[in-house]
Order: sequence, then structure tokens, then C-alpha cells
Amino acid sequence: MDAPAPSPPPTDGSAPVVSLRGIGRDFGRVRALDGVTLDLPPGSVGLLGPNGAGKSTMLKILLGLLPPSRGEASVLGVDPVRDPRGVRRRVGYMPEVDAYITGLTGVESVSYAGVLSGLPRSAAMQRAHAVLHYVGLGEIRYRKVEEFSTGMRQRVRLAQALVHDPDLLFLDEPTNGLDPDGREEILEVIRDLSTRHGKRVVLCSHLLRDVERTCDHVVLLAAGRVARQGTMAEVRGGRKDFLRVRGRGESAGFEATLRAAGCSVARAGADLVVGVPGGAGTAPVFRAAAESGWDLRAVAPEEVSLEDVFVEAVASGNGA
Amino acid sequence: MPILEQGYEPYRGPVGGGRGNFLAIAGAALRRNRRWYAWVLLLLSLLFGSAKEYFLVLACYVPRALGFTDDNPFFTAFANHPNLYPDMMATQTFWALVMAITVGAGEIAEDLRTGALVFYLGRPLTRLDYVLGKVVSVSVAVLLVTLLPTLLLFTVQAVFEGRWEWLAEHAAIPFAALGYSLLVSLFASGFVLGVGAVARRRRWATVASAAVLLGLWFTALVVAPPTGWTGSGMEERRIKQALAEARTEEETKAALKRLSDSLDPIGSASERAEWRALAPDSTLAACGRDLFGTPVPSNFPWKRHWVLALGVPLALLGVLWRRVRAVEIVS
Amino acid sequence: MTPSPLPPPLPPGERPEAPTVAEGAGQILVRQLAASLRGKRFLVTCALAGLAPLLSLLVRDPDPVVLERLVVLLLLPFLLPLVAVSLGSGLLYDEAEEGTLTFLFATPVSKSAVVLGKWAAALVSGWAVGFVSLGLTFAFSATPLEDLGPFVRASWLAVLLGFPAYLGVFTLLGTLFRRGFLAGLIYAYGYELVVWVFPGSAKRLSLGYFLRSLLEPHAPDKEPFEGAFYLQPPDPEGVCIIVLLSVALLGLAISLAIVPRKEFRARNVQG
Amino acid sequence: MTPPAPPLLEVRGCSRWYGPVIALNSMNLALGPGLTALVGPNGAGKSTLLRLLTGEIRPSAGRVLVLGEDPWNNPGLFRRVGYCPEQDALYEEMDAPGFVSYMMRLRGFDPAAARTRSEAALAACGLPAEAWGRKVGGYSKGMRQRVRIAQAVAHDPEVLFLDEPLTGLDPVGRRELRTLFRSLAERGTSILLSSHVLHEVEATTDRILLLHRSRLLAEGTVQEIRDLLDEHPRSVEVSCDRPRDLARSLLAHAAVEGVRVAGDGTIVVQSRDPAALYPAIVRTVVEEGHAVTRMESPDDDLEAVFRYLVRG
Repeated sequence: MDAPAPSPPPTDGSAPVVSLRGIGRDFGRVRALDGVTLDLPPGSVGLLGPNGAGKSTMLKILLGLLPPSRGEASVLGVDPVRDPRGVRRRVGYMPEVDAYITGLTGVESVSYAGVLSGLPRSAAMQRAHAVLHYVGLGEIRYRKVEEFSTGMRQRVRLAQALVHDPDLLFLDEPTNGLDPDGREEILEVIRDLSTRHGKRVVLCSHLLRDVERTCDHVVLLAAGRVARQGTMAEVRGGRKDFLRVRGRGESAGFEATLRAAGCSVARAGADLVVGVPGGAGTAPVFRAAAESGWDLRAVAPEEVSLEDVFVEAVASGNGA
Repeated sequence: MPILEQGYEPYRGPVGGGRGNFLAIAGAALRRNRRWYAWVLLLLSLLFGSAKEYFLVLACYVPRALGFTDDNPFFTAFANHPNLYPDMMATQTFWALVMAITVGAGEIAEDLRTGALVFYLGRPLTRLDYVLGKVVSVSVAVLLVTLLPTLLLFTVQAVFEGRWEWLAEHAAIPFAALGYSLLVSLFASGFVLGVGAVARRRRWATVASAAVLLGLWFTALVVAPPTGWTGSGMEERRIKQALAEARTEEETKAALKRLSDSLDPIGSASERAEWRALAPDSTLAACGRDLFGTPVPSNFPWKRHWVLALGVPLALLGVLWRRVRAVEIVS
Repeated sequence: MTPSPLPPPLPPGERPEAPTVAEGAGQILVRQLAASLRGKRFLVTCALAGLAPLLSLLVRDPDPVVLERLVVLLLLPFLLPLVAVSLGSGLLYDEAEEGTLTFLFATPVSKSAVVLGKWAAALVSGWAVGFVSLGLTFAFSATPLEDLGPFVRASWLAVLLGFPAYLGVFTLLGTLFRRGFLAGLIYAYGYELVVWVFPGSAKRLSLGYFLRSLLEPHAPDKEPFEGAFYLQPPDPEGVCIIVLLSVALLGLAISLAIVPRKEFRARNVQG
Repeated sequence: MTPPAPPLLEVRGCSRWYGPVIALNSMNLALGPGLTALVGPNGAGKSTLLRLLTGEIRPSAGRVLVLGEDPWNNPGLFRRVGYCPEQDALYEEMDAPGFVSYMMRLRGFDPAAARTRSEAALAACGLPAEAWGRKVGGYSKGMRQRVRIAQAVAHDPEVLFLDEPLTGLDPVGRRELRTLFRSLAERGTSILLSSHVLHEVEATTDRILLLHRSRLLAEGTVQEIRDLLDEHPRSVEVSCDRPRDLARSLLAHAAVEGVRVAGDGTIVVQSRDPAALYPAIVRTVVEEGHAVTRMESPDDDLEAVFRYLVRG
């Protein structure tokens, strides 16, 4: 009896979800964004940057809450300046900070979010329950949101962002303050959404390990500009001929043996980073362990962590 | 039958244009004010605001209904006094403002504190939806205190009177009551939402608007007390004496009119009457007298009370309008 | 990346002694004064306390009754408790709710010294506000002060003693209850007014009674004391002074004794 | 190896409940110097333990001792103790050096020393000097966090409690402060730090206290804890050029329970006796000359330990 929903214009798999052309935004004399040109591909994208790099300004522009000073933006083919409500109807936004209405229960607040996004009342209630189940909030959803713990509030915010079945999700620090279990569950939900349900996800987070494990693409902002951009593999790259080594017990003898074999050794937290002469692979490490009797537990090629990339990019950005 | 997947389901139902969004916002705001003290206050305000008039009307008509034929001139005069309804609503006005403070002053502050504004702004809404929703939510509370008891009393009186001519003569009353209630709603919501928006805590917003209201009210009270109220009570004593000494019906009527005027909360008879405009309830009541067709004589060449009653809430709503936008920018 | 140098080490034996109660309270007093002078709440308090002088300036009526009404109806029963409740009722719980109290309690200054310092700050700023407000009210008035006679002196005395007395009550309420502000408002504008309805010595259970007792014998016109505010024969000045002083000191002393026994946690913090 | 020192922190049969809710259940703990991380799921009692240790709350039963003294109503103890609480609260109207030196004055330093030490501490915590003149209320979350940490370390405490000190910091800040904590610990400050982010804890320290369901579940280094869990078979993944040969050789060892060839040159070796397993693998690889590209155990890091212990 109800007319079927006007289905969103079919986005073909490769068209950019978000496209920015020379976007800039000034607050007084402060230049928050400085000519950002960017195409975010479908899939899950990590949007990174130090504090004050312009991430939240960019999100606000994309949500149509803030007009850019210069440039053009398009989100899912909609111009957020001309049709901010149209953008927000098709986008789910999970804010970083608490955003709840006091006095409403978990399920009420999610269905309220649905109603405000244009869902009929009954449909909103049904979806609120389904979505809360999906993000893992059980019977607690009949209690008031202000009584919830941080983790539960985070789930409610995620459910609010999902209730109107948006095509694109902006998730701002979705795992902040969660314990390892809770974080793993939320990341699992995000991965599931982006891989199995075709949602496009833009994830902002300071916890780079989470981004490493969730996102296919990375965009790194620094001082209002794009500092790095690409797939996770492209951005991280690898350091050839370096190995990360871990073991038990006093490692002085082992290190000496390695150095004698022509390797470099550096400490990295509990681990050692060993530079081996070209082409030797792990053999010198195993040999040194056998000779020195050190209890070797793990050897693996040293990968550049996203954190290293981040720190380097920000440092060079500041120097420039 | 396929196994039902326990995961995420896409939504394929209809999506509306969001035209009634402000009603949804008003509904949520009202729902969160379902607190016990709001109801206690509602009860109190109905009692304080309308008890006197209900008593007068019932005291006039109930004896008639019970078969007493000789009407009590005192109550009959009051029940048909042209100032019965405007006075009643004038008393209600103060309580309507108190009610609005209890219900609405913390609305914006609470939304700022809990980040609800961010919640709203992430949705397909406009700022107008938000502000309108809040205004409607306060207005409903105000109408409960003002319009509801007034219309009820009018119905009671019309039923007891039983004459169509009476109804025709007094047909303007419900409309005036409606107009006045809407004016009070606008003033009350503009006042509490605008003043309350300066704070970031419900408690401080409530205190700030209560302090402003009480401060103005006390000021007006000290400078220009309404006759027969806090003053020495001399006027009251004099009228009672005149009533006791009245011999003819004319004299009694004049004394009664003097009494009802002296109880007039607008304080039009007080020495520094122009200061009464400081008390919002008096200013509104003056507008009410205009609406009910019994205007208070004013020394001013222009309708100052109308400018205040309409200008203040609109200016304060302007403050709110800016405040809602500012939050978009400040992270 | 900049290498972070370490914060300076403390040479052995150079760790300073804990400050005494007076030193600690003094530090807190200074900081609290500086903070409240800039705080929004203090500005609101000042604005409200400025109401009396403002009216005095606007009305400019030589009739001494106007001035008397300003003091007896506005300043003493309405503004003075308001200043006291806004400065005194959140001494500890305000900071506990904000979360900054933890910092103060994580220093070698005792909890009682913290309360003492904050109380002293409230007293100083409250007195300042009260005296300035009263002084300006008199100064702006068109009434020659000679017409008022001893009423002027009685007003100063009422502010001098009345403020600490109210502050003592609100300090106590503020250390006992998380919602000390609400409790304070209920006390000042609920309890104190209700007590007036009861006859006989029941009126003596409010601070307002003793404040009025100080003023009434000197009032140029008895009118404000009539009606709902009528007083039974007022108590002698000496009794009033003793009662107000002891309420002030008792409130503070009980608060100081209670504080070390209580936990001040922000709400909803567990785990 | 450090010689056994008297415990700096001691918790004896300590419980704490809030109304009917129990937050800490008969905990016993003795902790020596060094940098220790406090981990556990939400509601496990981490913050409660820190609050008890800093005298913010009182135990409902049992005793807590810090440096041999009861912290409840013992302000003198804070001459030697620093605390950075969890809530993101500051005096918004003060500037950062003003705030930290105020705290230092309350700790008994004279004005000049308070000022210089505060500025040094702020510099060490990486608060940019151009922000010093501004009010704290205008700071970003990361800057506020740095101020809060500076306040805790400025008086060079012997014991330092940090409750979620890295929340809100960006990756650069996280790295800087981790370095700071490590250096402080090396200088002799004892630090107890609670955190949710396990891989960061791992990069900061290897000594942890794991709290779960209001109890102390495990204590020690990650490896020690892992080795205690002998009922869980350990699996080690080895990628090499001739996986089947290596698998065959390893099967001959008594320590090896099973080997699975996982494809793409990786074998998964399972054992209940890691102490014997690893030397066996190393010896086999060296003797038979396998070209190993990678040897790792998915069960070896803190997250795996956490999973085992917490999820049961």
C-alpha cells in the first residue's frame, strides 16, 4: 500500500562516493582546510589526521552543516551546499561526542532518529529494534540512555546512524573509550557493513590499529591538506631487509652474535628490529638464536605501521 | 524456507519528506518533561490561577440551580463583571511563566550538554524545525495552564446561564482567550528558550530565567505595587467600609467595581503605574485587557505593552537562533 | 619527532613539606577568588545584587519608604540569600561534578583546608557584593540619609552578620547534599517563608526573623512589616547578633567536621 | 634482575561496592617499582582500584597501602604521589602554567620553584609553548590531557597513577607520551597506568595487571601470563620454502602435538610446552637449512592473552 521507497540512484561500483574539488574553509584568519581535492572510493576509508588537521571541518562540510569558503563538494552525487537535507537523508553520521536526548530509552531514541530521518513511526520502531540487535544491544535498550555506560552509548549512536539505512556512514571515533572486547565487536560490525552490505564507510579514528584492521583506503590530513592517500598497502609499504624479532630472556648474547654476523639490531619496545644484509632472509636470526641459546619466539618481516606513516607525514608536514 | 539471516537488513519502506519534523521534536521534548514536579506545578497553577474565578461563578449559579430565587448581588456582579476572564487570565499568566520555566528553560541547555544538538544537526532537519519544535513544546504546557481552565469555566458558565442570548453576547470571550493564550505562549517560550539558551546546564538555565522573571517581578512589586496587594491593605479596608455603608444598589455596585479594580493585578491604579510594565505578567495582562475589550487607561500615546509583549520574545528567539547555529561551528 | 625531555627530578631531601592548613586554605582562597571574579555565575550574582542600587537610581524618590522597601523587601530577604546560595551551596559538589575536585584532594592539603579556603573566598566575595550593593543603594537614593537615622547602621549590620549566617547554612547543605543548590533554594525561598506563617516563636526558626529584628525598631515606616510580614515584638539586638554569629560558625564547623568522612564522586562514575 | 623490593602498593583483601554493585572483590596485590599497566574490560574495576589507591574513595572491606600508608584522608601522602584522574576536567579559566603551578603551590613548593617546575613539566609533556598563554578552556582534548599529565608529574612523584592517560590524543601525542612514561619509569618513578588499548600497552610495558569481573585475574608479564596458561595449546605459524619437510621433522619432537599445513607455504605447529617447542623449531630450521620467512604465534600478544582470560 505504501509506495516503494525511491531507490537511491544506482551508484556503480567504482564511482567516487565523496568527491571534493579544491575545498577550503577559513574561520577568521585560521585556514582550517586549504584546497583539498579528493575522491573517496567505495568501501571503507580511514580519515586520519592529528588534532586540528581539519577532519571535523571536513565532516561538517560533507554533512552540509557548514558551507565551504571555496571549492565544490559532492556526496553520493548530491551537493551538500545546495541540498544539505538530501545529503543527510542518505548519510548516517555517528558523532564523536555523546549525542542523546535525556529521558528517552535506547530504543525510543533510535526510533526517534528514524522518524526525524523520514521513516514512518511504525517502521522506525521496527528498524530501531532490528538495528539495536545488530549492533549488539540487548534488553538494556528499554532503559534510559543516560544510564548507559560509554560502550552502550556508543552502540546507540551507531544504531542511530544506521536506522534509516543510509548508503554512506561517517563514523567519528567509533571505538574511543571502549574496552578491547567492545572495540573488536564494533569493528566487526563496521567490517560487516562495508564488506557484506555494501555500505560506504568513512572512519575517523586516532586508534590507528583499528583503522589498519578495518579500512581498505586511507586519507591522511595534516594542516588542512591531504598528506597521504591510497590503499592501505600503498600507504604502509614495507621496509625491506628488516625483521621484527621477539624472544624470551636476556638478549645481549643474541644481539652480540647477530652483530658479529653483520646485522644491525635496534630495540623497539619489547621487540628487536634486526636489519639483515641483503637476501639473507631470516637465516642469520635463527643461527644466532641457536648459537647463543636465546629463546627465539617470533620472527617476521618488519611492516611499517600506520602509526609510523602518520608520525612521519605529520612531522614532514610541520617542517614544510 | 531459507534461514533468516540475523545480520543487518536493508530498509525498503517509504521515506517521508520530513514535513512534520517539528511536531516530532516537540513530542520528544514534552515526553522528557513528564516529571512529577511539572504536574504538581500544573495543579498548583490551575488552583492559583483560576480558583477565585471558579468560586465566584459557582457561587453565583449553584444557588440558582438549587432553587434559591433571590440572587446574591455580590456574586452576580462578579460573575458578569467584564473583567472576570481577563483578570483570571492575568493571574494565570504569572503561573504560566513559572510553568514555562520549569518545563522549557532547560530544554536548550540540556540539548547542549548531552550533545543532542549534534544529534539533531546530523539529521535531515532545518534549524527552523528545531526551534519551532521547542516553541511548540513550551506552548503546549502554557496552553494547559491558560486556555484549558478558561474555556472550561466559560463552558460551565454558558451551561448554567442557559440562554443563547448570553452566549451570543459573550461569544468573543473564547476567541479573546485563545488569542491571549497564544500571545502568552509566544512570550513564555521566547522568554524561557532565549534566556535558557545562555546556559549549558539545565539547572543554571532554570535559575537564570527564574532569576530574571523574579527580579523583574520583585522590582515592579517594590516600585509600583498593585493596589490592594502587598501595600498596607488600606485600599481594601476602605472599600470594605464603603460596601458596609452602601445603602442603595448603585452605591453597592460602585463599591464592588472599586473592589474588583483594586484586585486588578495590572496595578493600573498604583502610583508609579508605568513601572508595572517591568513585570512581564502585567505587561501581558494589559494586552489581554485590550483583547477582551476592556483596555486599561494608559498615559502613553502608543501601545507600549504590545511592543514589549511581542518584541521581547522575538528578540530572545533571535538569540536562540544564533545559538543553535553557533554549535554547528564549534566542535 | 621532538624527543621529550623529562620533567626535572627532585634532588633527594628537597621534597617540600606539606603546606599547613592556613597556607593551603590561603592558596585555595586566592585561586577561588580569582576564579569567581571571572566566573559567569559571579557576574549573574552581581547583576542581581545590582538590582537594588539600580532601582534606587531609577526611582529617585525622596520618600524614605521606597529606600526602606528596597532594603527590607528586596535586598535582605531576596538578594542576600540568593548571593549566599549561589556562592555557598556548591562549595564542593560543584567541583566534584566537574571532576576537578580530584585534583585538590590529590594534593597534601587536607579536605578541611579545602573547604575552609573555599568558604573564606565565598565570604569575602559575598560581603563585597552585599556591601557594595547596599552602599550604592544608599548612595543613589534621593532620600537624605539623615531621615533614615539608625536604620542605615542597622542595614549595614544586617548584611555584615546576615551573609555569613546564610553562608553557614548553605555551606552545610552543600556539603551534605549533592543538590545543595536546590536544597539552598528550598531553604531560602520555601522554608524561611513558610515559617513566617506560623505564630509565636516558630518564626524564630528562620534567619529572616533575626535580620528583621535588627531593622524593625529603626524603620522609618512600619508599613512593610505589616500584613503577611508582621513581626511579633522583635528580639533585642544583642540576641540577634549572637544568634546570627553562632549559626554562621556552627554551619562552618559542622561542614569542616563532615567533609573528611565523605566521598565526593561525580555521578555515574563506577568501574 | 631487580632485587626484591618492599611493595610500593599493597592491597589486602580489599573489596568495594557502590550500593549493591560490587566494583572490586576481595583483591590481594603487592606491587613493586616499575611501569605496570592495568587492563581489563569496562566495569572490571580499574578506575575503582585507582580511586582506592589515591584515597578518593574508601574500601568497603580490607586495606589499601601506598608506600606503606593508608591513602584515605592522608593528604601528606600526596607529597610523593601523582595522580591523573580519568575525567576530562580542568579549571577552564586558568592557563596551563597557572594551573600546574597552582597544584605545585598546594604541594608546598615556593612560587618560583612551582613556576619553573611547572613549565618544565609542561614542556616535557609536549604542550606547545604558544598555547601556554591561552586559557585551558580553549584547548583541544589532546592538549588538555597533556596538562593533566603535567600536573601529575611536575613534583617528581615516587608513585604515579594514570587513569586512561592517552584518551583523546592523536597518534603523535600517544607516541610522545608513551616515551615519556617509559623514561620516567627508567628514572625510578613507579607508574600504574590503566588503558584500553592493548597494543599500546604492549609497546609501553610488558608488566600488566589484568582485572576482570571485579577480581584480579592475572599479574605479571604477558609472557609469564601466557606461559601460565598451559591448558591452552599454543600454535605457532611458520612460513618457509619446504613446509612439508619442516612439518615432518618437527613431528619427530616430543613437544610437538600436531602440525597442519595451511597452504601458501605456512605450517601451524601445535604444542602444550612452548618452552621446549621453540628451541626445537630453531634447531630444526638451522640444522636442516630451511628458508623461513616468518615465524609467529597468534597467541603471543596481549590481545590474545586478554581474549583467553576474559572470554574464557
